[in-house]
Amino acid sequence: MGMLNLVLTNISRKPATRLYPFEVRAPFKEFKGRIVFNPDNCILCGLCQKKCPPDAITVTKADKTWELNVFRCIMCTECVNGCPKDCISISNERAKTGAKEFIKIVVPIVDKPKAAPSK
Amino acid sequence: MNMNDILTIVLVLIGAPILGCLASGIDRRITARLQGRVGPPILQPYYDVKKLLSKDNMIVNPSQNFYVIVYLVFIILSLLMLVFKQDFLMIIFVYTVASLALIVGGMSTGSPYARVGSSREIMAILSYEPVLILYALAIYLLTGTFKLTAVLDASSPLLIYTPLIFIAMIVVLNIKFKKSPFDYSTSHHGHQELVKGMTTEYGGPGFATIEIAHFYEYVFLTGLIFLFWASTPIIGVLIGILVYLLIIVIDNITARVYWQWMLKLSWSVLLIISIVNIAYLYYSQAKLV
Amino acid sequence: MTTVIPFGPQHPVLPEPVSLKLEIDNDVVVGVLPSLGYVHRGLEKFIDTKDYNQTMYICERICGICSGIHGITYSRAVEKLFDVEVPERAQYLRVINSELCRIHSHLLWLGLFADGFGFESLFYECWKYREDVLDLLERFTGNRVIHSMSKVGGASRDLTKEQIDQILKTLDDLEPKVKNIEKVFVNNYTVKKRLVGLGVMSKQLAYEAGTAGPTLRGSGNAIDVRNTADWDIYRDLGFKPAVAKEGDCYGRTKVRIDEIYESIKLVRNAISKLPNGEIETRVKGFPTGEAVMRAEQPRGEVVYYVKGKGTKNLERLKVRTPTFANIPSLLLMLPGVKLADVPIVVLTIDPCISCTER
Amino acid sequence: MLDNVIQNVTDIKSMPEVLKTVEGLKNDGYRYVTMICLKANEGHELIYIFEKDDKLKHLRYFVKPGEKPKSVSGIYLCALLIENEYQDLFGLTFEGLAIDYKGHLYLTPNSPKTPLA
Amino acid sequence: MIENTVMLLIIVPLLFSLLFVALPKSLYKILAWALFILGAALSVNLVLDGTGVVQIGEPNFAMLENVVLILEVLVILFILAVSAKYKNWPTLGLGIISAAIFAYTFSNVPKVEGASFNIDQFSQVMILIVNIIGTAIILFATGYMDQYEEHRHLNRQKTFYFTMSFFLAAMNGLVMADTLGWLFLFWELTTLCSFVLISYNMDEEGINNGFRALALNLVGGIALSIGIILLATNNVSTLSGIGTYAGTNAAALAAVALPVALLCVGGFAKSAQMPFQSWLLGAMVAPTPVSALLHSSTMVNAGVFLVVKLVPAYAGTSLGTAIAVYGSFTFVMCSALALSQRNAKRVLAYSTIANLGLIIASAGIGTPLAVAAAIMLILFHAISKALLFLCTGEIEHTIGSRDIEDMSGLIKKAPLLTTLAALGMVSMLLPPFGVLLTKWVSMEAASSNPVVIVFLILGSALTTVYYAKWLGTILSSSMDKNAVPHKKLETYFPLSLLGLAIVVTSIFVFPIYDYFVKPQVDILLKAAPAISGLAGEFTTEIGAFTYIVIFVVLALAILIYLATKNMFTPRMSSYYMCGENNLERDRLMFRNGLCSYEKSSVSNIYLQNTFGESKLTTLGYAISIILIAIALLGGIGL
Amino acid sequence: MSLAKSPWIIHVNVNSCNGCDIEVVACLTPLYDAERFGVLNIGTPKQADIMVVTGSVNYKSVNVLKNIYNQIPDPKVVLAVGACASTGGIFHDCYNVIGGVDQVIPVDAYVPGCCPRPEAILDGVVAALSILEEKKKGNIKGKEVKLKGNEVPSNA
Ligand code: NFV
Ligand code: SF4
Ligand code: SF4
Ligand code: SF4
Repeated sequence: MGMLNLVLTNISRKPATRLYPFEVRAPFKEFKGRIVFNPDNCILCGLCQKKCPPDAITVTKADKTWELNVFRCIMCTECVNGCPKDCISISNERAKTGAKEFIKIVVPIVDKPKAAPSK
Repeated sequence: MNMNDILTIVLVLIGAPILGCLASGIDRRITARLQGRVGPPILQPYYDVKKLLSKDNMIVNPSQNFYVIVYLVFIILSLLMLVFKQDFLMIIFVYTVASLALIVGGMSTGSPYARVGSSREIMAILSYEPVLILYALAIYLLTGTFKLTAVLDASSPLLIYTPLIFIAMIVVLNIKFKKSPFDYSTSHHGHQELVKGMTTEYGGPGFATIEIAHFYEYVFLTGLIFLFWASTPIIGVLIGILVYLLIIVIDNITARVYWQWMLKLSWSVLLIISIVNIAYLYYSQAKLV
Repeated sequence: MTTVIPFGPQHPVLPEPVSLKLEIDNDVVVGVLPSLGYVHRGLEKFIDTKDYNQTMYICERICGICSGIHGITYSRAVEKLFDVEVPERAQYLRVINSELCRIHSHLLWLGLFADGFGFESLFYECWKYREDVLDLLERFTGNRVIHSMSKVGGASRDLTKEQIDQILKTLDDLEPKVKNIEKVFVNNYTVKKRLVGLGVMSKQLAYEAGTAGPTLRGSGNAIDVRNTADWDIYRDLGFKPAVAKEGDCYGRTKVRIDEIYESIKLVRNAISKLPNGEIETRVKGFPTGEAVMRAEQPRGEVVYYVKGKGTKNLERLKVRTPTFANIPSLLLMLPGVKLADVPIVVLTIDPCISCTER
Repeated sequence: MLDNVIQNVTDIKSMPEVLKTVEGLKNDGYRYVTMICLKANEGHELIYIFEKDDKLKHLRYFVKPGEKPKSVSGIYLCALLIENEYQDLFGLTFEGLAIDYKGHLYLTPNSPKTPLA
Repeated sequence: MIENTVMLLIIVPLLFSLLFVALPKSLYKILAWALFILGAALSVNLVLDGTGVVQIGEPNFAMLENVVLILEVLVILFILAVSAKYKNWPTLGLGIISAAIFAYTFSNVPKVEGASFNIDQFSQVMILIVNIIGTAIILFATGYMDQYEEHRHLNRQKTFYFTMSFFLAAMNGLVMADTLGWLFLFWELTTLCSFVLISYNMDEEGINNGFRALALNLVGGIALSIGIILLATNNVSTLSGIGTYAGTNAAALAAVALPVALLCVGGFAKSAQMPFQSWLLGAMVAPTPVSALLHSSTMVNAGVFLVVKLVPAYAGTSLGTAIAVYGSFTFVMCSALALSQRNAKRVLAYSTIANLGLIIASAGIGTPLAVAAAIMLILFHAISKALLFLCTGEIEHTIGSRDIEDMSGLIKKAPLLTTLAALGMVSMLLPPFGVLLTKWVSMEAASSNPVVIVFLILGSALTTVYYAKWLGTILSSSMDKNAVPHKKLETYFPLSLLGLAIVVTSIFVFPIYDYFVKPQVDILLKAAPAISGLAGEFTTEIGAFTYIVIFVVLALAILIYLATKNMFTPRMSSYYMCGENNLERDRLMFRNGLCSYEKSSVSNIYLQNTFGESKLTTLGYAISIILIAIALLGGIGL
Repeated sequence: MSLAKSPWIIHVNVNSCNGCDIEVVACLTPLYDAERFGVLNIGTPKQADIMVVTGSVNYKSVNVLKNIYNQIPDPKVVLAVGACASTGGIFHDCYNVIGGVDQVIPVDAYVPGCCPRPEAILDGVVAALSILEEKKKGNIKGKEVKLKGNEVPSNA
């Protein structure tokens, strides 16, 4: 009879279903959704690459690129904590589903204009 | 065979699957609601069948689809015989052909899961067939003939003479719908030890045939319940719907049990109450008028 | 002629690649041969290339269901190598995380178990309640199932006041809901028909077979690592192991349901006693020595063995997971049950193959 | 090596003695927890872990290269998985296993052989 | 005309039995074909000759009567000798009793003047069965026995064919004889043939089972002869006379009740009804053609033939009810017993007993409808069962086993054989085939008796189950294709003939009913059932069996299948084995934990615990003996 | 449209840590209720349209993956769920790991995350639907992937 009660309560109430994708629940602010990289301060030190457990980040000094394999990242935030320049942050938005092409984010690091000393 | 009959046949051929499809859609919808979900659209079974028909015909045995066709046509035949008020005993035998065709179809694929499922389904026959025939016997005793004409023409309902058989028939329907607690030979979703049981190796059009046959079967089985109050069709239909709903609820409040348990239940409880009912009919000499 | 059928690895009853070869005679199982290796990744070798901090993430991914406690136990094992004392607040946070994990794992199991005996709506009911716990965990740690809350030296996330209130509120809601499903598991006729007297192990047998967790406690052995000297927080929180005498599937189910209540109680107590302060001590240097650390996972006792040799990598990491200890008991329980009972018996040890094979 | 971290270790020299001790432990009501295998000086080191009343007890045995240790699965059935595992991973051969997977517990013919050895 | 046919029907098989002895093995095939053609021609001829009574008067009678006498003495001597030789004391005892009764009859019972053969429609049906199916079976045997003997290192084919054709003669005599004394002789002769053929292998098992058959049939024979003696005191000496006599008045009806009951007990023993069923099961050690000929389609039918012929003497009486209950009890009991069997021949044996029980039950009910059902069931059952037995024999030669479980995948190995076997099984339990039609008729007829109908309902559900298991097993495609059997004409001709006969008789069921059954029921009960056969329906007063529609639908299903077969790009695939199989290897193999491939297999459910043979048999003995006692006591008039 | 309205999935766990599996199962439970789109978790590949793979592939499960893939009738779509299935994830250079699922069978869509949220998996299923439709229209068949070399153990 326990179950009868339960199912009858269920049918008398609104379904518990979250109607995703028609109604999207706002993600919790604590949620570790995806890595956001801000190339501005990056010094290509490669610390993030070294810290990343699944080797999702590749920093190539020669080409001056910072590359993230989104489909390998496990959202552990090691890189976020490890970056000396706080270039990497985490957003509570999910990485998008996709086909193979979207798998990597390659960010070229533009040379910054030489700072104060030259002045 | 006159124009009218042909029209009826066409109507049944087209109408029954629509009804059955709706019924199964509603079933899924209600089940979902009972589980606190939204559930699929009502027409989901139709989409499913349409999709299955558009898929490749993957088979393990060249003749496996023959059996499901036999299953389909014999289900249709038994439904038609019901509609044409034929001999009830005969309807049951024809219906057995259909059930057996599905079982043999399952076994013919040779897959171990299908074979275990089929042998469990054979045991299901052992448990529901006697009840069905006793139901037929009750009709004979009440009307003096096995032809359904008498039941359908009578002015008083069958149910008042056969309450116990009615109860037994609800369980039989539960078995035939393959719903929990009796979904041991194949379950609607595949979460059981036998994967999809009898239908494990069926896919695409073959499986679509089985689904369509299920639609007819739904109507046929509900028709058997309808007979209990055929004197006032509206009540008969209502009872049919109620029993259907009851079965859906039972499906959701019970775990799957063993076929052994079902066999025990049917040969002890169901058979006994049906026989008691029959005995009452013998000795009271009640007649349906 | 007996029936020989494969059960798994890809089998709809279990989302996991449990694989058994079943020999059946007259609908009764007479022989079983488990087949393993479908989830063997080789994580114990992996530590060669990852440092001991990164290894925490690997240990968490031994299994996605019990990952939180894996991470915590690993951290504690390495802390033992370093001989550091973790701040008390971090310890309490770890307990809260562990127990929330346990609730989610047990609800998950109850659901899968219900599905195992064909009770779909009960399955859905359990998983519906579980989502509440997952929401809590998500807000607490930032992820639904793999939490990465612990790290060597402490915790990486702290609880805010708001989150604490949320946790307490959700648990208050959850308790009556669990009571509801408990009624079904304990009283429903068909459920009892399936569970009572199935897969019986006597107290002695369960003990000797080396089983762990609810499988062991379901047979009347009050053995729970949360009770031990290793970690006294639990005793401070007033922990009592849940035990059932039956020794069958029914008993093991009851143990798990009781553990949900126990965990709810522990979380509440831990929150009420939650001390203020730091959540992390900085760990410096490289691990040396060897240590054994045990902890109670939802499925039973996990044993971590770590050995460091003074480099940033560990030299050896060995995890003995509860399912690893419980699988041999299947060899004892399965013979003699019906084919239809195989999924149930397999599920009552709450098998976790990814834990087993790592 | 900081032996103080794991306590209660008994070193055992010969295989028969291991079996005898294990037998004795079983009679004393110990539970088999697990066995650790380590590479050491060309051979392997086995650490058997037992438990009773929340106390762990460790037996340490050194397997010389080429030696075939005896299985304790005859005494504790539950030892069979871990022993099979070490057959796979370290290439050891245990004699007298209750179920011998012959190195195919985890690994198949196409996977790397004895990865931890 | 008819006299000649009757005589030829007895003499031709006798002649052939001598020919089989005289001619070498190499000619057996030709002989069998000749016998088949002659038998078929003669039996058809008999049907064309119409019905009638053949009186044998002086001077032939005296001569023949002496022959009969000598033969009876020989029979008894043979029994005594053989049972003494094998030291089988129970049989010896029964033989001595028989001898005593014979001596008593010889000295005390008044002699009859002349004898008669009564050819009615029922006899015609039986003659058709015996001489078409029976000779077809002998034909089949010529393709079967070589391999059979080879396996068992035997060389007794002369005995075999001699006995088989001798049996045909005896059986022909049995179904035509009207004089009870002659009938008794033929009766005992068939028993002897059965004994010889059961012990054909000459091993211990065969001989023991042969003696069991002999002993139990002697019990039946003794009951029969006592019945005959009792009837003689009422001046009844012919089979047809019993009905006539019983029909005169109520007192006469009561007077013949006990002898009729005794005759029925004789029939029960011959038909291996409970509690005599064990001899038929034992008889399964004989070569399969023997089982097909004697133990399913002809000799065991002699028992029910007798019981049905006696219908006028008990229809509507309490004896009739007792017989009906008894028959239906055997039906349900043996169907239940068949459930736990996995030896195909034992399944068939139980199924045979069950169906004979159904015939007896129908006869016991005694309404015109029921009696019609009984007669039709004899015909349809004989055809289907003969086919099934022969198929089992051939299957055994193909796969080397008669275990149902070993037959899985047979359809891949021997498609035609499997199809025929499947047809046989389907015809036993599904519409639109004859057996089901008659089962349906008897159910409708039995619905006036609550006990009988409940038994029939349970029995028919059980029947479905055990045949469905077997059917599914042979049709499952799990064996790989190898060892396609060599197709021999003399093997497949009888099989196909029987298969064809099933379909044809089922389609033409109404003409058959109209021509053979209806007049016969009229003769027996002076009333014919109100059955019409319009529009492909078999309509009784309480229902209708629409067999033509079902044939049409079946044909439709085949058509749809053929039409849609290639519509949806068929693609062969491997089995779902949880992902652990490999298409290139045996399709039923899967990889096990030890990383090697292993074959999966599935066996059916046999419910040995619930429907175990020993438990049920004991129960069956008890209840059936009680029922027989009731029938006899009812006969005495208590 | 018919395929898009009734995608039946078969869930194959090849080498996953369960994290992704339980999220796949969670998709079907009331809170996410994938059955709204007609999704059924069907037991047998013979009736499936979408193969949902979780976990990286290892040397033992590669056979399973290939066999199940071959047993799904066309048109079919493979959805790789999670970091592991997509690229091998954190385990990508473990000794017993071959790599992402696409190393073995053709993959049509990927869901990132470790583990991905049920919403993400639903997105993946929806993405798979349009691919399914395309495949049906273009009559694109999946190639049969053969077991090769020592993946087939010589029988003992
Ligand atoms: N609880 C747990 Fe684990 C661990 N350790 C276990 O077998 O689940 Ni995946
Ligand atoms: S992101 Fe940060 S850690 Fe990585 S390379 Fe740039 S500066 Fe260094
Ligand atoms: S979050 Fe972790 S996995 Fe992702 S890029 Fe950063 S370190 Fe690598
Ligand atoms: S992606 Fe993450 S959660 Fe999913 S299987 Fe891999 S490790 Fe587990």
